[in-house]
Amino acid sequence: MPHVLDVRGLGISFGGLKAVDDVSFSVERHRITTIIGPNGAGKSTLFNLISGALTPRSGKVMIDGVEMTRDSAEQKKAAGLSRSFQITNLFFELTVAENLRLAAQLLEPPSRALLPIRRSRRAMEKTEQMLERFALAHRRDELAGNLSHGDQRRLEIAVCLASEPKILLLDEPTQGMSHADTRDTAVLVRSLTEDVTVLLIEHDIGLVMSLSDHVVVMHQGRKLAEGPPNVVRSDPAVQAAYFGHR
Amino acid sequence: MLAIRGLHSHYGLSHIIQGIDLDARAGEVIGIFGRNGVGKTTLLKTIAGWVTASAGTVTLAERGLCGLSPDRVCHAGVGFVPEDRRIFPGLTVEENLSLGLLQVRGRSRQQEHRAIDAIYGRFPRLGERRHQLGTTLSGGEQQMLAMARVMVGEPRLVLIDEPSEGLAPMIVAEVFAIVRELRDRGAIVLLVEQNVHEALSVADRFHVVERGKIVFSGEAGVETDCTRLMQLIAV
Amino acid sequence: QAGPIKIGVVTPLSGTYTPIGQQVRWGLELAAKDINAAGGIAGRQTILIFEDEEANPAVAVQKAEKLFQVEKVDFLTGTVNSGSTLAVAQLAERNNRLAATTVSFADSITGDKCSPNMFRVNARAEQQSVALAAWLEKEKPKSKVFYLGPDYEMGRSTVAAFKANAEKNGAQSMGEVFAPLDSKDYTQYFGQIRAARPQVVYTSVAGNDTVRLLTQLQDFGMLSNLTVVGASGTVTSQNIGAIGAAAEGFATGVGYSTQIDTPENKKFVEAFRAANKADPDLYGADSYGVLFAYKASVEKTGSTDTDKVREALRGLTWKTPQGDKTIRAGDHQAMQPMYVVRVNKGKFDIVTSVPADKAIGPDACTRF
Amino acid sequence: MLDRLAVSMRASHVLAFLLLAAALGLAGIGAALDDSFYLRLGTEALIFAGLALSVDLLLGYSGALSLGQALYFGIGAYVSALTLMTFPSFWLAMAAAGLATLVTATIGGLIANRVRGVYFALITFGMAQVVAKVVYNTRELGASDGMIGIPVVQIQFGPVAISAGNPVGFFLIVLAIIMGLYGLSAYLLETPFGRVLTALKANERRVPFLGYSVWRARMAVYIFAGLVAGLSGALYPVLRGFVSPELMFFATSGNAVISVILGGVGTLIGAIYGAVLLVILKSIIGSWTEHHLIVIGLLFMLCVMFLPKGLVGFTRPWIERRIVRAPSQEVGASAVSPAIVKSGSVS
Amino acid sequence: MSPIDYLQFVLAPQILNGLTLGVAVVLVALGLTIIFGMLDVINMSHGEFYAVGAYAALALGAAGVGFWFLLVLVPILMIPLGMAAERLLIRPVFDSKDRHVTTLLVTFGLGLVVEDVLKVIFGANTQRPPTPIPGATEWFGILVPNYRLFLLAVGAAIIGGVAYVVYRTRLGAMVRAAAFDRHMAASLGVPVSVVYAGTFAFGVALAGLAGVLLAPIYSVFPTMGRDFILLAFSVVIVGGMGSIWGCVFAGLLLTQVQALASLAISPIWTDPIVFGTMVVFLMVRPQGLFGRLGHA
Ligand SMILES: Nc1ncnc2c1ncn2[C@@H]1O[C@H](COP(=O)(O)OP(=O)(O)OP(=O)(O)O)[C@@H](O)[C@H]1O
Ligand SMILES: Nc1ncnc2c1ncn2[C@@H]1O[C@H](COP(=O)(O)OP(=O)(O)OP(=O)(O)O)[C@@H](O)[C@H]1O
Ligand SMILES: CC(C)C[C@H](N)C(=O)O
Ligand SMILES: [Mg+2]
Ligand SMILES: [Mg+2]
Repeated sequence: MPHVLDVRGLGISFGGLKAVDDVSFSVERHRITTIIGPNGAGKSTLFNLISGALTPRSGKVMIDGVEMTRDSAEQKKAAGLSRSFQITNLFFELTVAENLRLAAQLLEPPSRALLPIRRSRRAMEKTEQMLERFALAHRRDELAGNLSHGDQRRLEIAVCLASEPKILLLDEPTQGMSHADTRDTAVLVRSLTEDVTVLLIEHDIGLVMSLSDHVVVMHQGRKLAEGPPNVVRSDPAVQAAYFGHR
Repeated sequence: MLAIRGLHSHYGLSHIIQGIDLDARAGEVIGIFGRNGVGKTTLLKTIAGWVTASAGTVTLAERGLCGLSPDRVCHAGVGFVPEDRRIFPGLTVEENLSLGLLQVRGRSRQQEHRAIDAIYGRFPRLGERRHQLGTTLSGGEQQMLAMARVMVGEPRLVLIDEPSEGLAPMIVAEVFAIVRELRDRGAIVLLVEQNVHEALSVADRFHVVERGKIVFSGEAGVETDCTRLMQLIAV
Repeated sequence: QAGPIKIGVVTPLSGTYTPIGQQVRWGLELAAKDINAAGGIAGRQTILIFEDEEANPAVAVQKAEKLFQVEKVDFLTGTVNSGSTLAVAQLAERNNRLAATTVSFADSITGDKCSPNMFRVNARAEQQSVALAAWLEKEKPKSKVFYLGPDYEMGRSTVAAFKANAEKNGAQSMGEVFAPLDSKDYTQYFGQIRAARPQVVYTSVAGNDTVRLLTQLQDFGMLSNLTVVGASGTVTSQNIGAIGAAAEGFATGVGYSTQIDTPENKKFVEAFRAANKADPDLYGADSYGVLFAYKASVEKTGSTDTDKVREALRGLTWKTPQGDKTIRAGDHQAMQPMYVVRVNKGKFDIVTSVPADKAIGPDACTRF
Repeated sequence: MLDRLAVSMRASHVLAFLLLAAALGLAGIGAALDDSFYLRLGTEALIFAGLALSVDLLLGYSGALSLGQALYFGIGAYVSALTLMTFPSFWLAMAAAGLATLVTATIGGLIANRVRGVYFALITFGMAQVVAKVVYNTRELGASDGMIGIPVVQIQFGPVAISAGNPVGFFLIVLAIIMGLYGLSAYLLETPFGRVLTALKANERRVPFLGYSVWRARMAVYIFAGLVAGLSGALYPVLRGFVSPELMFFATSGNAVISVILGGVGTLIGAIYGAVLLVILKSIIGSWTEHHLIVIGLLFMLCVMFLPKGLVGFTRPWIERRIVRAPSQEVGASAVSPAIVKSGSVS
Repeated sequence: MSPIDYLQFVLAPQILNGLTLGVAVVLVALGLTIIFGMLDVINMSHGEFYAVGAYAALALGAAGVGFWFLLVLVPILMIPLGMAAERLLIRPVFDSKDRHVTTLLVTFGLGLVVEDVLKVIFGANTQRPPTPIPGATEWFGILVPNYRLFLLAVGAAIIGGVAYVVYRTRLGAMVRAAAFDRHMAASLGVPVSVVYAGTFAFGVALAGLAGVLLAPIYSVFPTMGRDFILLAFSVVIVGGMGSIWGCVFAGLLLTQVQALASLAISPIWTDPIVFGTMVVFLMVRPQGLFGRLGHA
């Protein structure tokens, strides 16, 4: 069986800057793979390349063995890839429930697109389920833009999950979350792996160590190291580039 | 030097800040902790003048700040690093930085250049990218820029909202080094952080906010206070 | 029936054509005053009801319908745009009322798009051209003419009419160009004009456009060896002040001039000046006259009934400050003596005239 | 379960029914008094309301400001006029106009949907300007004089026929068509597809990552809006018996935008109220003073400044509250209660 | 006609005349692009401010104020007008979500009012101030009026000055920052209210200056504001909003397109061609020639 996500020699540059440079790695099904690296290493850019927000200059992106390098974001989404954003990217003028339902609508067959929305039962149920699961039910009719930062971050993940993706790309999901929420999110992400393959960007090193099955380290656009968490952590090059001398 | 008395503020009908009292002396770092949505950001925004206080006073060095427009608040010596960084799109890194110079009036061009160069010395990466649009920086770079923008001025009170958010450990250390540096310059720092452990390493004292009120205050160095803090914020 | 006679006026009171609408209004108001002072139309007072057509046929039609159906006006006039006039003519037919234009030039209004319910009391493009072309032939025989018209139907119609008449008289056409309405810079056509080396430029641009065209021609030193002639709306009292010296020597064929040396005209000009602090131009005079045509025909038939008044208007001859006008029954176009006037020291001098029957041109209306 | 948009749309429907009732009342009174001007003015207002509706579909839902919607209105009008002059059938004219606008709106959409925001506004403006000028210069289409002589047709409904010249009859037909278009638009927004449109307005860049093609959604709504404008435009020559290039000019597009703002952006029914109001207002103020530009100009300014959500946006929340009836949650209380994350609830 | 003659008497003057029209358009577009690009406000009343400038020049000129003095006086008089308009009309709707739409409508309304007020005060007829610099200069058989040469020179100087202020001073950055994010800019010490009012007034003053300069060539009448505005908007778009150099380049380009199309094809098709050019530009390079996407 092919890897659920395969990245081969991916690269892009902005002006003279090689933001992502010849990066390759594979993601195992139902595992959590984490990408770490200093700020500006190119992690988010890599996500942009994989998810179709940017078109790579070179290299390939394969989902379930099918090459989808140049496919648009919605095509990749249709292939089961969902992503969150580092800087909260929600429908701020819509309510929490509407945000979720928009995402969940994808679960409905396209033939329902022109039927009254009330008929989209599955999307409605999924919305309710997500509201419950992310403890947002009491704010369901609040505009997303009026939520506090931490609540928005939770909603961001919920929106990604509402469409039941196969692959979930989370860009610093716990950023701005309180301790309790961070812990809960960790539990959540772990629980997801039954149905979903997770690719994570995280700076919370405790979380990375406890959560990841596999870690990819990026530095200045390139892949610096790759391996199980504790192996990577003790790599001297990673130490120097990422953790700093303390 | 900083005195906040009975501060209240609202978003429309929602009563967010419900009576906050807080004091700080020059050169103190005050941690503000609390769960999501309790009003930490709103507290800072109220001080900065983005949200109008509905009651209470904020006094910095004998000067009342309540009711002033944000630019007046800035000129009274308040620097603000908001949670979403708010880098100006369409402005280069250097232009973003140079706006920070406005806080201090009457500096010569040369002094201003020196202030900017000092920042590039501290954050070489910003120097490298000085002509790039500010919003194309990575998350960490943007955070540095947001802090640097305040540092080119001469703030007496710096409000920092979740600065370590999204930063690699190395940079987090750097950010807290900056906080220390601000303190050493004699500024008061109000630091909102989720990263409590790191924050406690720079803070002198801290307050825990819940539902718009301070429910607990403690000293960073006191073990029992810290334990209580962890209980309060980690459910 | 008793009560006043209502005349509807749909004319541009805002936008680019405001100055024309203003003359229309002044002319009609003066006429109504004079008529009412003399006992009204068949003993009934005349009142005018104005509506702004914003130089937009769609608005004109809506306003005209209001005047016909809500105000129940007996007669409608005032349209300036040829497009508005044509649309209002159709509306008049559908409402079985009569209307007249005092401004529109386009030959089609009393030509291939003529309407039994529309009359024109001003000179159409053809009439203006006949007199002017004849004069031009005398003044500058076999001259080389360049045509510059505004790019819409009135412009095309005037250029075509003058061209045909001038060529009949032996002039040579050196080229033509149509400039969009409200052109900012006519200098972009000067290349073409220069290249054609004409002796005469015929133009039918109007209003602000003329100011720009003539002053720019002057700035570029092109007026010195060029005779500029044009349609009657090109230089009028509304823009002659702004054109200044650049207007000197401009000649046009027109149905009206303040210089017409008759007691009626002297009286009219004086009254007009006193009322409006401005000279009447052809629009003011033609609009003044139209009410007297209506008065004459209503008094002749003794009613305001559409069919009866139409019959009375067809072939009617009546007195105006411009002299006697006669409405040709075949196409509802008024015949009138045409004058060639030329600007001399900022005033129009009459240089020659053509009798009404010589100027009118063929009847091209086949609808009635 | 009702969501916010559904509640709002219901409130719009209430207003739509009020309008319908008022219109029917007017038709009754008009018929009794044998009025034709006000009925025909009302008909014209409804026709322009159709144009405004199409602007609101774009602006209010997908967030795209079209400054050239009169293009499709004009194309509909000209095609309908040409059809009526060769073959005087109302339904054929409507069909031809609909088809023509479908085709042209597809082409226009391919051009305009390459850009967004202000650029979209300007590109639509530019396209309308180009086509309007071409029509203005084309003698076969009557050029600047427009075309007159469009016959008064009989509108066939099976065995019955109503003359387009019958003020009440034609008013009711136009009312039915425009309210039908409103209903269709409102229905569309109540579908999942419609919700994607609202998402476009809220945050277009996020939409592809939810799995929806932004381009397709924008094209679909653009073409649909073009069709609504075209069908409305097709009614114009039937009413007035002529067409002129002014129907495509910026003033026409601009009036439609103003109607939408006046009525309330994104309410659909607001566009209709706004257009009706604007047509009537212009007619009244125009007769009242020649300085109507001052009055209208001041009115715009005051309206935008003091009724930023438009007339409907201003009244609708009141109706919404009556629809929901159930006590709305206390915003004040919930906002301050901290986000309670039930421990373990997420696992 | 020989090719040389064609070049000398037709093509060369055509290009030169296109150039003066280009400078005129740029002068009007300059204020527009500043307000549009920096404040993200679409000022539909810009043309009417241009008209106000022209009428002010006319009236003051008739009262005996010299042309050179007018060049300074009128823009200065326009500043309070611009400030008042900003304060009373723009400010209240500036923070609405659809700033583009609301400001467009408010200023559109203002334009209508101003146009009608000018008509009430000055009458509907066209007027024209005397040409301040009479005479013409001949080069290789091409005659160019001196005032047009003067316009070229002054236009270049004004453009240079404006570009300096926007690009070379911190003022430009302050204005852009305030436009993007009012709160953050204020918290860095940018006096946001002053900046908004100042920028708007600056744009208005430029419109007034254009009015003074162009009145002798294009004459003065109440609806003159509609004259340049469409072309000026196209120029702003093609050049990229807020970009001074883009505005200059696009202004000269579009007027040359117009001049040459009028010669090569037909004047009646120049409007479709110019607007068609704009549409094509928008399709290919929506951010404009010099503009940046996301800038507005
Ligand atoms: N659109 C762009 N134009 C120019 N440079 C860009 C652009 N996007 C990203 N970059 C640069 O590419 C580099 C990688 O950025 P990226 O956002 O991928 O970093 P990151 O690893 O996600 O960092 P962080 O952890 O801080 O979020 C950075 O130096 C950034 O400045
Ligand atoms: N613009 C707004 N309008 C209405 N309510 C708002 C607005 N902004 C924030 N709120 C509400 O005010 C409360 C406090 O928000 P605030 O952003 O101050 O929380 P916080 O303590 O900073 O949380 P976090 O840790 O998640 O950033 C929240 O309930 C939030 O939903
Ligand atoms: C402007 C006027 C002199 C002529 C008018 N526009 C017409 O179409 O006939
Ligand atoms: Mg990142
Ligand atoms: Mg916060």
